[in-house]
Amino acid sequence: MSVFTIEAGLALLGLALLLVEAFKPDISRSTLGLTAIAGTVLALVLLVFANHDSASLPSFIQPWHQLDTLALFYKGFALVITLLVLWLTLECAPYLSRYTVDGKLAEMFSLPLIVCAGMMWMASARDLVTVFVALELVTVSFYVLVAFARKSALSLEAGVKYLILGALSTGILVYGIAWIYGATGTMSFDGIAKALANPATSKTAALFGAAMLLCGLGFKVAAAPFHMWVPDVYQGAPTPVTAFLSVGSKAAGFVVLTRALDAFLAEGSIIAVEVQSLLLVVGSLTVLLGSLPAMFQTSVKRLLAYSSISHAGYLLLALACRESARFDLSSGGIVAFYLATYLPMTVLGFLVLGLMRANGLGEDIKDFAGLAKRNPTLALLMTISFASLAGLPLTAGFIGKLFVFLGLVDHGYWGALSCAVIAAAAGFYYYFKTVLAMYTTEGTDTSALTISTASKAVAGVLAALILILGVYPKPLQQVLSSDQAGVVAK
Amino acid sequence: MSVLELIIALPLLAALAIWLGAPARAASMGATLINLILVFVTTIQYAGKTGLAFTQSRPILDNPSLSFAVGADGVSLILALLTTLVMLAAIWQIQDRPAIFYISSLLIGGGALGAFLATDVFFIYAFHELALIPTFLMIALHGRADAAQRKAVAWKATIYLGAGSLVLLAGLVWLVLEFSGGSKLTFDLEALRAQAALTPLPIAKQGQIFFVLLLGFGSLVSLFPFHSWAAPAYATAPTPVAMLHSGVLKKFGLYGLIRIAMPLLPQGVHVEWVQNALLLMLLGNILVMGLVTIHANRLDDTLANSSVMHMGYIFLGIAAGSEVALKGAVILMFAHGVSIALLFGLCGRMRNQLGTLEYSKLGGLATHAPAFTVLFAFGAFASIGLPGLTNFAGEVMIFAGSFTNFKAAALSNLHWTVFLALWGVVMSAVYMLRAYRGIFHGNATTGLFMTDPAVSQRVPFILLATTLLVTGCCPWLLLNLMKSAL
Amino acid sequence: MITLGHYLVVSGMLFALGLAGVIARRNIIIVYMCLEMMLSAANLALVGFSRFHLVNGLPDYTAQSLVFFTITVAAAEVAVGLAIIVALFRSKQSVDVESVTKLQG
Amino acid sequence: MNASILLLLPFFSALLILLGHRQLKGAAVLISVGSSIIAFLASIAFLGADDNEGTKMLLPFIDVAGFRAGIDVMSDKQSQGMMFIVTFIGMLVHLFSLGYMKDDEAKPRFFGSLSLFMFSMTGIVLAGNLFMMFIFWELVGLSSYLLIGHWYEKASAAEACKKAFLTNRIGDFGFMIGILLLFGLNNGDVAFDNLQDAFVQGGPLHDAAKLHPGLITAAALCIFMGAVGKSAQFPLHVWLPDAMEGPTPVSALIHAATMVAAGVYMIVRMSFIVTASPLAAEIIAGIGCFTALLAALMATQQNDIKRVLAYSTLSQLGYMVMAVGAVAMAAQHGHAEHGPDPGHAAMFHLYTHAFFKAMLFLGSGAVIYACHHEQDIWKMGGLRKHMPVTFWTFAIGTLALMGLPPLSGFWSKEAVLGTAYDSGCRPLFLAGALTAVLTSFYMMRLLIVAFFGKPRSDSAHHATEVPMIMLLPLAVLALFSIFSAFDILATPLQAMKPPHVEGHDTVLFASLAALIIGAGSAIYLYRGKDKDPVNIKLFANKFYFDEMYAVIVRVCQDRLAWIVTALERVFVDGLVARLPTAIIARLGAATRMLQGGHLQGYTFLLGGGVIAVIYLVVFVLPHMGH
Repeated sequence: MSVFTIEAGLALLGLALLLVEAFKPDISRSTLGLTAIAGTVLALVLLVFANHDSASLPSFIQPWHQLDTLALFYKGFALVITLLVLWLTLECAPYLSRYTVDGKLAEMFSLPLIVCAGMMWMASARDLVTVFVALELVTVSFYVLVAFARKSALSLEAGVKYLILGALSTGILVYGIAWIYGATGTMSFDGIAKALANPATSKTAALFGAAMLLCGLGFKVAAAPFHMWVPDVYQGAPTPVTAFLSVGSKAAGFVVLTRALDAFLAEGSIIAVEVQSLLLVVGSLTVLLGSLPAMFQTSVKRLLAYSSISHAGYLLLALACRESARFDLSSGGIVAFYLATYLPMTVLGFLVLGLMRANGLGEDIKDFAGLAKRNPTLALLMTISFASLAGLPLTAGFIGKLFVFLGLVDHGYWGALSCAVIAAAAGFYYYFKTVLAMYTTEGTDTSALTISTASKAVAGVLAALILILGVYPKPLQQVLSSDQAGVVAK
Repeated sequence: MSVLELIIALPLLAALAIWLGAPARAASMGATLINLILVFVTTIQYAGKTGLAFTQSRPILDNPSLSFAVGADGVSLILALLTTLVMLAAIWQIQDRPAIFYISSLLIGGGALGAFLATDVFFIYAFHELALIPTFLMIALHGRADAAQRKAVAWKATIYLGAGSLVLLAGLVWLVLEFSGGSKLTFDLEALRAQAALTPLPIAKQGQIFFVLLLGFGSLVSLFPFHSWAAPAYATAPTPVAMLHSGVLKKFGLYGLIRIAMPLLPQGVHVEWVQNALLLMLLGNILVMGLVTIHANRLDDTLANSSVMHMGYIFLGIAAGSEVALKGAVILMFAHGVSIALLFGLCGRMRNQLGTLEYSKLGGLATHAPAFTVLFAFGAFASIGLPGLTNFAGEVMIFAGSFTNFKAAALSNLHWTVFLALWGVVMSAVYMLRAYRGIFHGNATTGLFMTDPAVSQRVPFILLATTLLVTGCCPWLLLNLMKSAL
Repeated sequence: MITLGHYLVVSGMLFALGLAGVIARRNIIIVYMCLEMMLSAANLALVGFSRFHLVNGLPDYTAQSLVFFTITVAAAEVAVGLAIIVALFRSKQSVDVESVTKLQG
Repeated sequence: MNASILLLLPFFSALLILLGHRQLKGAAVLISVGSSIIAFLASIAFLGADDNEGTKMLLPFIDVAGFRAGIDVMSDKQSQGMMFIVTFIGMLVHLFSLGYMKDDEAKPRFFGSLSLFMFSMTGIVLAGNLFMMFIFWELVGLSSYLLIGHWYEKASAAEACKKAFLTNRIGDFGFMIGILLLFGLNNGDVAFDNLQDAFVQGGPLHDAAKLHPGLITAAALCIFMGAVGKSAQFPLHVWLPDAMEGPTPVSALIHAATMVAAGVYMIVRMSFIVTASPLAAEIIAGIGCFTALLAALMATQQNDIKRVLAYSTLSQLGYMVMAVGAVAMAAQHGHAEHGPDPGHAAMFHLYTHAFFKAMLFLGSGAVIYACHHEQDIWKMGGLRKHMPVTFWTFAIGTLALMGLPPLSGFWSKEAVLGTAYDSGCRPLFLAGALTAVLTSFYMMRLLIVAFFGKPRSDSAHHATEVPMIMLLPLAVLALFSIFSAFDILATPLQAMKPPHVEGHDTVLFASLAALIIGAGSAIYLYRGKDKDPVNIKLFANKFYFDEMYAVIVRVCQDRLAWIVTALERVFVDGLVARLPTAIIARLGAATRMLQGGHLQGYTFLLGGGVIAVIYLVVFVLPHMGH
């Protein structure tokens, strides 16, 4: 079975679920949800056993689709995050449905499948057309998801902001693609790399196109100064969607960025120096603009949004450190590694947030007051998540940061390094502010919180993953470096 | 499986067990006692050996190669001994406190043990951080001051130490990259050492890296001017945390300098500008903080500031960089750890009983609490550097070690610093005796009333005081563990 | 003779106009229209580049295929976008950009 | 073997008693007294030990490559003689204390501290190298602290013990610097005999003295600073009078006979370095002489019986120090050699002084005990009749101190004045002679006021002779005060009696004249007086040294500490901690302003960002010339 079939099947399942809900409105949401989850699980299983050879793809698709380690990794990644989001949606369904039209949630289960298919395509994209189409599939679906809780003014506002800014970024992206095409005469990454190695190619046009393209992609991954949408949208969107945006959408953006940069920074590229410098500047700016405002946040959800920006900054800095001579992983591999560690910690954070919402609590830091008394398990989970986000050693988050630091020092990017250090120090402050609130301040309400066993199990797995990856990251590294195409490993 | 792994794991497992519902006091006391015995036996087994022993390595990442590697030599065993001793005392003296006191003490101690016994730079660093978190939490949660103030104190410590450890991380990363030769990145200390011996770095570069490491490690040890977190943190921290952090965990930075920076960058500290900078900073510790300590009028302030001040002497040993001075620094680390833990333990007890530590409100306690007084005297005179207690041996070795290379018979900055540092010894006598006079001497009827602790509650302090006396009278017991050159 | 330059200038002007509109206009519908204009600018550039990039004497159609996709995507965006804007109007009775400023800081 | 008994017996006794005195109760006293007697017997055996045994290692203490600070026992004439003085007087004081401290509640603690003192003092005497000397140097400081502060509930005692410890610490500060300098110069070897060897032609210190005379002088003066602290020389003399707050037996043992003499003992041990540096020798002689004169002047106007004796001790210690410096000066000027060892005169005076001064203190203790802890001599009087034995012993001590021939003090004082005469420095000799006049004066004054005339208070009226256990030590010491300078005692006791030098008629005449003038004027002035006919405020107030030092401490320490603390809070904390955090916080607040929630603002920033990026990438970066 080819991987492409799985993706197509997933999209079809999404469509089917939409139709089912449309024609059979009384179908219960747990049926829908569980079907979607089952579909994702099945896709995941199939992905593992599918033929991982590019040659197995249908021949008409092969020029646009590739199956390298990176692609397969991101496909799996997309499936896992979709699975978690679906499950979180199911968990949050009771209170989410209060904010939707007629209390329906069908799209919340079907659209993620389509988004997932889009992300999986994106991971395999070999040219800018595919990138654009897949990216838009994801983005447009997200417009709907973000604004889904229409009765909530915040969700609607988030939807509008995401819509306008997202569309703006799309415009910039396409314009950039146009100029890259104009400069290089091709849409495929391989071709672009080849054309850029040719000194005859117009450097200015290529730089212009690349800059626009990177701005468009920068928007998707929340790079400064294109990050302004992130706090507002993350805060307003329903929690599962925020988690999806924060992990899935960002990962998708980064896989594209990795591919594009592999082309722009390929051996002999005429624009390599400029692009790399741009990445450094943008990355440094992003860690700072993510971390500094985060110190003053009172809403945990918004805080996580800023944290997400800051992490995007670290990822950009990792990408900026090309040819990081001495690790097994290329910068793309490091980004993939970082994202793999970023997934459990972020999802765990949003999971706890969602569970709190499900228990009728708010999302402000003050709502976390006294949590350790009310539910020690929840508090511990949140602590693990935040410790990892802050990048404390023995958690997964530290290894990712360590790679970034290694790369920056190796290249002697001291300015970027100091920005990263300042941001990480500020990170200690805002993450622990929340943790401290959970343990110190007595909440007004001290009644115990109950959470379902299944939630506990999922959260426990995520927490265990954080800790295990923190002390034993080798398996993940092996996955990322057992590469055939030579893209990930050097 | 190495016995060291067991030593590291035991406290952490005990903490986990308590969290899952095991009886806190029994579990933590049991684990700590067993650990003390284990460390003691291991130390005895090590006696006479040189180099690393009890090694074990489990790779966790390939390239950059990280591994959970443990191993012990004299220096790490001395510090492990210190850790387990202070842990036992700190846990023993906890009375009627919630389980989190035990858990945090176990975590701090376990983290410190991990940091001292690991031989992979990654884990050395990681275990230290593990131990820091409960420290912050405990200051913020159960500190002495009112909620706002103790939180402010905890924040200050968190940000300072957080920033410091990030600088440190940058320095360590730099170090690893410089020594990893081109092909394979490794964090293994032994491999790095081998590489450093094979191809030493250019001296100027050694100086630069050393300086970054000095800033990183230094701010963890409250090196002037990166010290202002320490005094309030110790004055505010709950007793076991103050004992463990000031006594044990703070030694990590010094351990790191001796264990990582000095062997890999042997010329680093001798680069002129680095040494001058270090000398200036440590003079700040000794003279400025000495005067600040003299100004203190509460016991907890005095102890907290004195603990910052005394770090200057250990840094002096590092600045001197000679064999004798470095070994002296290790001895002084041990000595200071035991003495300050003893003092903080007693100070905590006084605060519980009396409610205040201001000298103006105290006096004449020697009459009511003679045993307590004797125990306190051990700590106080140890920190004054009285011969017969361990601190003296360390200090005198550091001073002498600064003069072992007096070849040109010319006084360098180092030597002048030693003279000024010696004046610091006078200052520490001033404030310690002032404290002793204020609390224990004087008319017994004017001060607040306090009795001796029950015999069972004296045990932890007796343990520490005995350690000071035994290793103070027989410092060769510790020195014999450090037969190999540092 | 109309060269690639002419197309690109027009496309650039369109793009700049669109961007200016997005930044300056307060009515969300008009903002949305400006966004569509930016996409059109990109399309014009694509077609222009495609027309002047001859492969074997023929224009390169890869870029033009992207134009079709862009048009489709724009349509989809408009469908979703208008739905959201309508929902906004329903709840706020306004489509002014200043009606959505609750999320901030 | 002997040495280990001498060293370890009091150590274990002290440890046992100090840590377990409440469990031991009465047994503590027995242990302490018993150990002091055994130590005395051991020291007699030690006296007979071979002179040339040299240095022997007892324990390695610290022994790493490049640094050795072992417990090394030095066995020579000087240590053997000193050991006898220490253990002998120590034993007598232990016995005396049995009576004197009979009713004290904290008797076990007292005896424990005494044992600790015996241990530490033994260590100083036996020390074979400078580091060991320093170790025990500090430990005597501790025992002195504990003993002065024995009655710590009394504020004055608590302050006095602190003062004593801190003043000594200042001296030790210099001492340690001196040790380190020698350690560095002599390549890490600070054993006394090796140091001395290093001064011979070709030795490292000999070379250093040629190449860096300043360093050798500095080392000598720094070493001497230790002696200044311990032997209470000017300007660190202020602690000794205050130390009289301790029980009187302690004053006799520690603050008269032995510990304060340790400074002299040490500087005699190191006299070779004094000889090597002319400047140091002059300064040492000068300070000794100055202290002697200053203290004698102060003593003339004191009314507390113990304080008179304390200033007298200061004065006599000044004599000893002067003698060391003077001999060195004489040697440098090529004058007559005073035997092979330049320290003989000082050690000899130390030896005789120990007996009669201990006796005087114990005598004053007996008086105080009898007068119910009255110490003001103007409230005594007529004690001669009430306490005849005490009176006679006290009188013998006084006369010995005044230097009446043929009592022991005469011989040693003459030797000291002889060195001053030989030094070639006339003022030194004149000041020494003047001190001798004053000594006779104030001692005679003390004797007359306290023991003659009528009782001037009830307590003096009802005073009775003290018990036998206290009289016995007095009597024994009185015998020694008389006879110790004679060869019959001095030779077996290894006293370093300098050979008699002919042709010192001036010295002989001066000391006799001083005796007559001093005693005569005191008798003339004080016979039958009820209150002091002389009133010199400057002397009575000890030249206002205490007040001066209080100001110095207040300004240079407390005020400075206050200023530094404020600066540390404001600048260090401000610059290193508060300013960066404030900047980052301000930045955070500023960046947060970007996030105003206005869609137009966002689009503007986004558009602006794109333009900025393009400008940067297309127009800036390519021209930066990487």
